[in-house]
Amino acid sequence: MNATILFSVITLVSIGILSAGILYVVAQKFYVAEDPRIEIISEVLPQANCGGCGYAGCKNFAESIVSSGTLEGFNCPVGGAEVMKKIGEIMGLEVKIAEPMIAVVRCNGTHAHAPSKISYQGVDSCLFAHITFSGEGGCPYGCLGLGDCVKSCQFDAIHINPETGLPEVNDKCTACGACVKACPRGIIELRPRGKKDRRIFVSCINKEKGAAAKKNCEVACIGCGKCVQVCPFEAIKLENNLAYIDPQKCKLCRKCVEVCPTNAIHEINFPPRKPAQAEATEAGA
Amino acid sequence: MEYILLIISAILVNNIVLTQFLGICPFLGVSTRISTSLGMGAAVIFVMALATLVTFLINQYILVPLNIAFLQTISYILVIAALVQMVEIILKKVSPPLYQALGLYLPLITTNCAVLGVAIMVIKRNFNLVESVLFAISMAIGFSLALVIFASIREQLEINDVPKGMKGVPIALITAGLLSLAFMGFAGLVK
Amino acid sequence: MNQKSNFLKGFIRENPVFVLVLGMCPTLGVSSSAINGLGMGLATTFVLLMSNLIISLIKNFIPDKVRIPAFIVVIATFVTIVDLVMAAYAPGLHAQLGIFIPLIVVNCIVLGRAEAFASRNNALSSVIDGFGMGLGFAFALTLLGSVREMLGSGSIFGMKFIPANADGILIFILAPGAFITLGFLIAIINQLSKPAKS
Amino acid sequence: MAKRESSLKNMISTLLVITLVASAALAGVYNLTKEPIAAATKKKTENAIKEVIPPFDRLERFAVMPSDGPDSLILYKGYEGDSIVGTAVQTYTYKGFSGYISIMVGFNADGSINDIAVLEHKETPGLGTKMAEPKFKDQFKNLNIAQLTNQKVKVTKDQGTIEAITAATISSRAFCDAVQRAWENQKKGGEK
Amino acid sequence: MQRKVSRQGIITSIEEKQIKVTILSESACAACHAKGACTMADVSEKEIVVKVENTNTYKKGDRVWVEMPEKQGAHAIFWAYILPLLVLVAGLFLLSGKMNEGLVGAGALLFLILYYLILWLMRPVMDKKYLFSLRPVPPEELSQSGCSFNP
Amino acid sequence: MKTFAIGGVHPQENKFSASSPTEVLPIPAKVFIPLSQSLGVPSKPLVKKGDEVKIGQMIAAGEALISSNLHSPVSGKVEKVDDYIDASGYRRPAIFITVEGEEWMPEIDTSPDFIGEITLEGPAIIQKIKEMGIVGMGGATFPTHVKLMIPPGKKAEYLIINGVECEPYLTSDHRLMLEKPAEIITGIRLLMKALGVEKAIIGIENNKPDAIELLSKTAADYPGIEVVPLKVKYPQGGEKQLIAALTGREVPSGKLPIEVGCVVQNVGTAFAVYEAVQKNKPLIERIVTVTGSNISQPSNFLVRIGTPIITLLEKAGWNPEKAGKIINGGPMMGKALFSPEVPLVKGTSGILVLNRDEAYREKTEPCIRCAKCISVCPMGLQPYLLARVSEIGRFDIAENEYILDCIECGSCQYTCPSARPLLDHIRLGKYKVNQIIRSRKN
Amino acid sequence: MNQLIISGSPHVHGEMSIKSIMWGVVIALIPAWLVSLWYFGIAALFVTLLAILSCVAIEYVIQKYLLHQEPTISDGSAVVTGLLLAFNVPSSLPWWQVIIGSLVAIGIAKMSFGGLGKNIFNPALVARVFLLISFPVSMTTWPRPIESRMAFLNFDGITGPTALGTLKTHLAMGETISQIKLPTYISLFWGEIGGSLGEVSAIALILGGIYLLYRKIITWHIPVSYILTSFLFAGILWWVNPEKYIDPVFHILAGGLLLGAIYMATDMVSSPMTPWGQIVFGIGCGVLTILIRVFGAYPEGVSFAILIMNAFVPLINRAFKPKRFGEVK
Ligand SMILES: Cc1cc2nc3c(=O)[nH]c(=O)nc-3n(C[C@H](O)[C@H](O)[C@H](O)COP(=O)(O)O)c2cc1C
Ligand SMILES: Cc1cc2nc3c(=O)[nH]c(=O)nc-3n(C[C@H](O)[C@H](O)[C@H](O)COP(=O)(O)O)c2cc1C
Ligand SMILES: Cc1cc2nc3c(=O)[nH]c(=O)nc-3n(C[C@H](O)[C@H](O)[C@H](O)COP(=O)(O)O)c2cc1C
Ligand SMILES: Cc1cc2nc3c(=O)[nH]c(=O)nc-3n(C[C@H](O)[C@H](O)[C@H](O)CO)c2cc1C
Ligand code: SF4
Ligand code: SF4
Ligand code: SF4
Ligand code: SF4
Ligand code: FES
Repeated sequence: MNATILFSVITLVSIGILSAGILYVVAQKFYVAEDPRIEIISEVLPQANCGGCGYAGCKNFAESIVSSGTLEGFNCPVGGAEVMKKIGEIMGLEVKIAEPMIAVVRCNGTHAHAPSKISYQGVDSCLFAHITFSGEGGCPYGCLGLGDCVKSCQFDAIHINPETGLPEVNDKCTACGACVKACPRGIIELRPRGKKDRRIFVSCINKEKGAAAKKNCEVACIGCGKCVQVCPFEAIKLENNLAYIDPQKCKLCRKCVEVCPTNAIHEINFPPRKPAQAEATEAGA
Repeated sequence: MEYILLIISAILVNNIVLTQFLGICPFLGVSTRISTSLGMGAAVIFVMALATLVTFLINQYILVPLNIAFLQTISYILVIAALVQMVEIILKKVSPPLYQALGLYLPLITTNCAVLGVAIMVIKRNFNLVESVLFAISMAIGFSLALVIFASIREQLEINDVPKGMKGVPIALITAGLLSLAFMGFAGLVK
Repeated sequence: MNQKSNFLKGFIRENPVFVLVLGMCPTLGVSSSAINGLGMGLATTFVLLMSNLIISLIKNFIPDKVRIPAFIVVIATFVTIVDLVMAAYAPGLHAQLGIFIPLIVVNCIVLGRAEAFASRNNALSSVIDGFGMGLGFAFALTLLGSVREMLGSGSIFGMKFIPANADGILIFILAPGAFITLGFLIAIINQLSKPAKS
Repeated sequence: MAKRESSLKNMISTLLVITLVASAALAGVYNLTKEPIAAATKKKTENAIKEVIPPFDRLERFAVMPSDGPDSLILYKGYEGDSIVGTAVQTYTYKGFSGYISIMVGFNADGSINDIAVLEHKETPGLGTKMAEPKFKDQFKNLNIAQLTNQKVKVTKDQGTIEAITAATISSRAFCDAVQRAWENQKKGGEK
Repeated sequence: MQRKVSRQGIITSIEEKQIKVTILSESACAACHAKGACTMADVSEKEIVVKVENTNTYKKGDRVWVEMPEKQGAHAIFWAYILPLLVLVAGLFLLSGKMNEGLVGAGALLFLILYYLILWLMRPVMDKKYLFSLRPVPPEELSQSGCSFNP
Repeated sequence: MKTFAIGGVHPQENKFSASSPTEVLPIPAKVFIPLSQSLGVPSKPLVKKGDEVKIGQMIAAGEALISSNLHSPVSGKVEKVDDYIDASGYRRPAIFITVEGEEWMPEIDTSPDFIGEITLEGPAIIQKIKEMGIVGMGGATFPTHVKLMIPPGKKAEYLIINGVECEPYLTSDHRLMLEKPAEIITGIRLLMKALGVEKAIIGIENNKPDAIELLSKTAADYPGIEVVPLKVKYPQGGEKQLIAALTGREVPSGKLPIEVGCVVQNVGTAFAVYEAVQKNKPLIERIVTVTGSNISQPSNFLVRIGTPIITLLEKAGWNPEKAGKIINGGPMMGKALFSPEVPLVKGTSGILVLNRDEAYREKTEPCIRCAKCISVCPMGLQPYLLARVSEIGRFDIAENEYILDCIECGSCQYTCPSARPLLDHIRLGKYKVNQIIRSRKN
Repeated sequence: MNQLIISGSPHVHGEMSIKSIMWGVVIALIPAWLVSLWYFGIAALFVTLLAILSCVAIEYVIQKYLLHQEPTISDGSAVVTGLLLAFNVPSSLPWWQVIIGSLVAIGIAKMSFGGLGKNIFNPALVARVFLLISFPVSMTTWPRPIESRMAFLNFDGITGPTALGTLKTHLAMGETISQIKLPTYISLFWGEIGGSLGEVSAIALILGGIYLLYRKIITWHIPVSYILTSFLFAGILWWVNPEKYIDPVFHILAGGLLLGAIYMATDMVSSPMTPWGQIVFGIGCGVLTILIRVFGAYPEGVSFAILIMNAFVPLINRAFKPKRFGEVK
């Protein structure tokens, strides 16, 4: 055998075994293998890191699922049922499919409905405006229109309509809830998408007394209670001069929409009514 | 004096990242915190010095005498990979609190092509042992310098809003380019 | 996975240079001309291809814990082979690429592919994957090299298209030009591939 | 097929086999390429020599230690039959813009320069690299340094005869320095 | 105010007066854009032992911030990397010229081993030097990354 | 001449009303008294709809630690206790009173006589101040009695009287110093007694030479009270800056003035203390400057608390057509009002009405890192950085860069050549950082 | 009643604006410009106008069509960049190289980072160094003053080296200072020497500097520390060996040192923000300038020195924060 080959073999084998030995010890001692399921679940997740699940990010969510060993209370709103089902398979657990939700803007104080009384100059931040004053239209509950919600949305799902000055949610919404957290006034709510994407809700959160509310905005909920009376399913509650429709109880019968004297109740994605009753407001979103 | 010129040349004139194109991945990828990049720098300096010392000896006393210099690449990479890990193990065994403090403070050091590159370069340049180690240290200092400057610039870029299309890697590369442009001013400082 | 898309992914979607931003050192270091870029790219392709092949063949013999050292040995072997062969049969190019040939060993793409793909897939897929990734890398290097060569020396693959006594914009064949060109190339490619992605 | 488990025996044997095969393969390839590499290196020099001196049928190699430089110069004397047709000198300088430059200068039997080939340098592309272009290099053709003032080859800026490369006077000067060194030492003859 | 390094971790065990917290120590590459494709990006867990007087307020599995004054980080770097480097270089310079290069190199490595021996003997001192503290992670900070920015 | 060392600006002074003597504004037909008039917890109403009240009668009690009593500034009938629209446009509770006659509480000394003799002891003085609902008149309306209760372990050395009035336009303190010097000095003596300090320093900016002279003369009889003229520089009136200017001491970050042995009170507060202690008169009226480009006769009025601001504007001759901004306070720190219908409160030292063209904010340009904001920040902060990190939501950096030290003086935004809304962003950042700190505590 | 405005305080604003600052710089540069028109004639006029126009146009195009922002060219910053770029090149520079320079300054150094205020490096200097390295020939041949007045595209025979270039070449040939024929201080002072357009006249540059200081557009810290440091460093070298190292006054007057110190190192976007930071920056620039001039390959060190220090600015800003009120150590 040729000397070069001999030396090569001896050298390399000894260096190889020695280094590999060290690498092995390291692997043995240091690389606490993380539960492979974490990685696998992470791969399934949308990696939007939006925090919609209530955890610090997708990885954190995966860790929490694996360490808790259950799917109770875990939901990735972005990935939706599909992703949760996959996670269920990985974990070998049953998933309860959460109802698909969507963000809903509960204010209808458009430029026309709630004309400006004062003009604001300052940073484009609803939070700052909220700390500074009640709003250009004067309603201390109404949308400030400076788009904190828009900035918070990672999914390009909410935009201010320049005509109305109000944000509108489109179909890209994943119900991550970022905008809900961002809005300093708590105007946005996550509601079930509803059958055929149909929803009915009170598009106002003003808790002022009727007259006061009406002074600033003609489409405010004045807390008159007519909807409560007309609702056959007891889905509407009146509290602090404000009606709220419980989406779980609401059967989408549309009776309330008709009786509201200020058109504060909105219906979305319903077929047009017969002309006789067509005075209801156009859909807001 | 010669040593000083060697050091200046390795740090400024022939900066490892900005003119030699070694260790670009960590340069572009690692954190934007200055204190961390300083720590990383210190770690890289030590590792590079140690790795160069060991590989130099291996080359000089095993590969060359046995006439098997072609095994350079393969033996170096194994030795370097092992060495880096060994430092960790030793630290952990020798001083656990120190090791823990480091763990809190620093990301792990990963072998990168800079270490291997420098180990090969010193052989190509026919340096002797002391020169080799000094060269490795200076190269690593150059690496840390570039890393720290870059981290501080990126910290500022993070606060400025860079145009969307340029965010991330593109602007980092362009900044590196301008940095390298500025460093060309050192050209000729040492022949 | 469909073998065609497996092959093609390295060109655009998972291009190691433009999208994954890996293996930056050879990318920047040897791309001062198109031919150098191509040479380096092909050398890397060979290593990728062969190491992917061998690793996918022997993956089941290797105990998990010594996986990494074993892969390193395999890769380093092929790198050395390329090094030796180039020195023998393409000495000019070998001199130009210099230190970056042995550095293929530490190119994240090679080990990364071995780990992420070859150690989990069969030989055919692995070869195709390695080939695709390698060609993607070569493509990126050649593109970068061409742009730098055109701007910097006014030539392409050594053929000058500006008057013989004129120069290009020299900086593009120097270090700053490498960074800046790649920066803009990546920005452009991000921009172009965006609509396709979303 | 199941993966082999990570027992000590398995691991050592695997690594043993892998490194064994790898080193054997490498040694094999090395043995195969040893010759071509050496040949390539030799050919490079030979080509350069052929380029710079008139045709010859036999070469002899000498080394000279110059008085003003750290490394020895290599002289290749080309013979046609028994008569020397030219001497190729592998010379160098450290005065380049980026330091080391190595060139091959070919002298005719009468001491005038026949041609020059650039072997190795690190000068700036577009500037110093122009020394390999005919526009600059050809100025040396048929130049006999013995006939120059002080017997020194210099650029015009230094009151010499060589037109420097624009904006690369440093490289040009260095080039002249290397040629000068070659000329001074080729006369010495050197030892085998 | 003293600048602190903080890193999130999970409590893995609680003993009397000390709590073990595992932190994820990512390699430099892990912060990199391309880590998904690159396996050089090691992530390893490191266990930190924190001495705590009152362990009642914590329970296993809690997410906590492990904190340490930034100065100690710099100190650790010094002891772990700078000092051994100086030892190594000093070894080289002291020995070089007196014997052949191989022995010089080996000697320098010996210096290094001696240094580690001394470090080993200093364990009691080091134990006192590096003190970590714990603080629960409030919900607001859950979304912040593992390390805080310290300009 | 003394001044503070770090930062500061010198905007146009525009003290139009400096030479107009104080006029007494007639009592309006109706007043409404907001229940939240001082810093801290709103007061609890003591009256209800239909109750008859007299001038100076306590109508709301400050029960919490930091809270103050309210007294009726008029006599008449309580119309209702209900929400009113406050200066920001939000609904807040207030007591509405319809004026009938002018009947004072009997214990109040309404004679014009000056009483210089001090009879009460320290604790009794503080008690009196608390009863009479005295709050800081310098703008922050911090209940004065709280400030006078030195926390255990601390000792007050200096009483610092703030007669700086560094805000452009405003002149109410200036007029007060010219018209009531003896009363102010007596108030200062009362405060000194309450605090148990030997030394009081009155800081007055050099643009009020008449006030400096007059007060110096009046104070000459009382060793321990010193009047110090100060170089004109905004925000010298900020208490930290004033302390630094007068004593050279710097209140440490996040600490109160008492940390360096100082208590700062406004001259108006001193006057109110005099009236409260010597004349039994609660804080029911104050001097207000009405001024600005929109006002035809810039004036100083003595006004009852609760008077709608529009009454003052009409009296001073405003031009509603051209008005762009009504500001409660000065141009640097004042608060823009939602509507002129809001009532005057204890903290209102001036009403500034700017014309529309003047009120518009300039167009914002990118920050050019000119560092002018840094050089003027009296707290030595880096406003451009604080604003930027607040804007992009890096509140961790904001906190580390001491955003909470900002006194919201507005010097940075005033100076910024790019007209950046620095203070808007910083306020937002402070709000968020406070939120985070609070959540960290529990 | 019309609508009121509501906003946070403060409600008034000082006089300074970006526009007034930028046009102030332009005004300050006018004396030096007139001098260069006097010495270099129409070519100088052409180069300045071309540089300004192309900078402004490129900024407009990038903002409008690439970034889709509202163009802000009226703020004058692109004009300053263009003017300073022109001041940094020889009047004989081919027109297309001027345009490449503008493209680099605005496109690479400024807009890539997001435009005004965001750049790390001084745009005009990035362009200058870019040109110097890319076109070393045209960037190092300098028209001679007065003689070249009427020349426009053809500068044959009327070019010569700069004072520093002469010095460097002759020193490299082994001559000593006293053997080298250099321009007199008087001609350096008034500007009758070869060099880039705007750097030649010391007096005109100083006049403009005084104006900038008076307008409070710049502070004294950077120019003074820069010039003083160069003077001291060069002085020490001169003191060590006056035959090998030229005297410090020459260093100050020759080359772009004054232009750099007064107009380019002071660019607020790319310089430190606190007085002490600025002083350190100036010192760094001074040391590097002399280092590169004396020991480096380039005869001219100002551009590189400022660019290198630009890279350190974020670090300097961290190290030298303003002293906070009531800071507890
Ligand atoms: C980036 C750069 C690279 C250079 N490279 C070289 C070179 O390779 N050779 C050279 O002689 N001069 C080079 N120079 C130019 C020298 O610095 C110096 O200016 C020139 O040699 C002076 O010669 P001149 O008198 O012909 O202009 C380079 C300049 C720059 C800016
Ligand atoms: C920026 C700034 C400017 C101020 N200017 C004045 C002023 O000019 N006059 C004044 O009396 N108080 C001024 N103050 C309020 C003082 O800081 C301090 O609160 C007051 O003097 C305390 O006295 P008081 O409690 O009696 O109001 C200012 C506060 C700030 C933050
Ligand atoms: C919670 C709290 C407690 C305070 N306690 C004291 C105190 O004990 N003594 C004091 O002199 N001032 C006290 N202050 C008042 C402040 O020092 C300061 O005078 C007040 O906020 C108004 O200052 P300004 O007008 O400068 O803003 C306190 C303030 C706050 C918010
Ligand atoms: C005092 C001063 C100096 C300036 N110097 C430069 C300069 O050297 N180069 C430049 O491109 N712009 C300069 N500018 C203009 C402006 O700051 C520059 O375009 C920005 O760097 C672009 O973001 C200067 C502006 C001022 C106010
Ligand atoms: S609209 Fe709101 S809930 Fe929907 S995706 Fe956007 S941020 Fe999330
Ligand atoms: S919904 Fe809320 S966050 Fe969105 S614009 Fe309106 S006020 Fe702002
Ligand atoms: S508002 Fe705050 S940051 Fe701005 S100058 Fe005043 S104290 Fe400084
Ligand atoms: S004053 Fe304005 S432009 Fe200047 S640094 Fe501050 S924020 Fe930026
Ligand atoms: S560091 Fe990644 S290729 Fe060099």
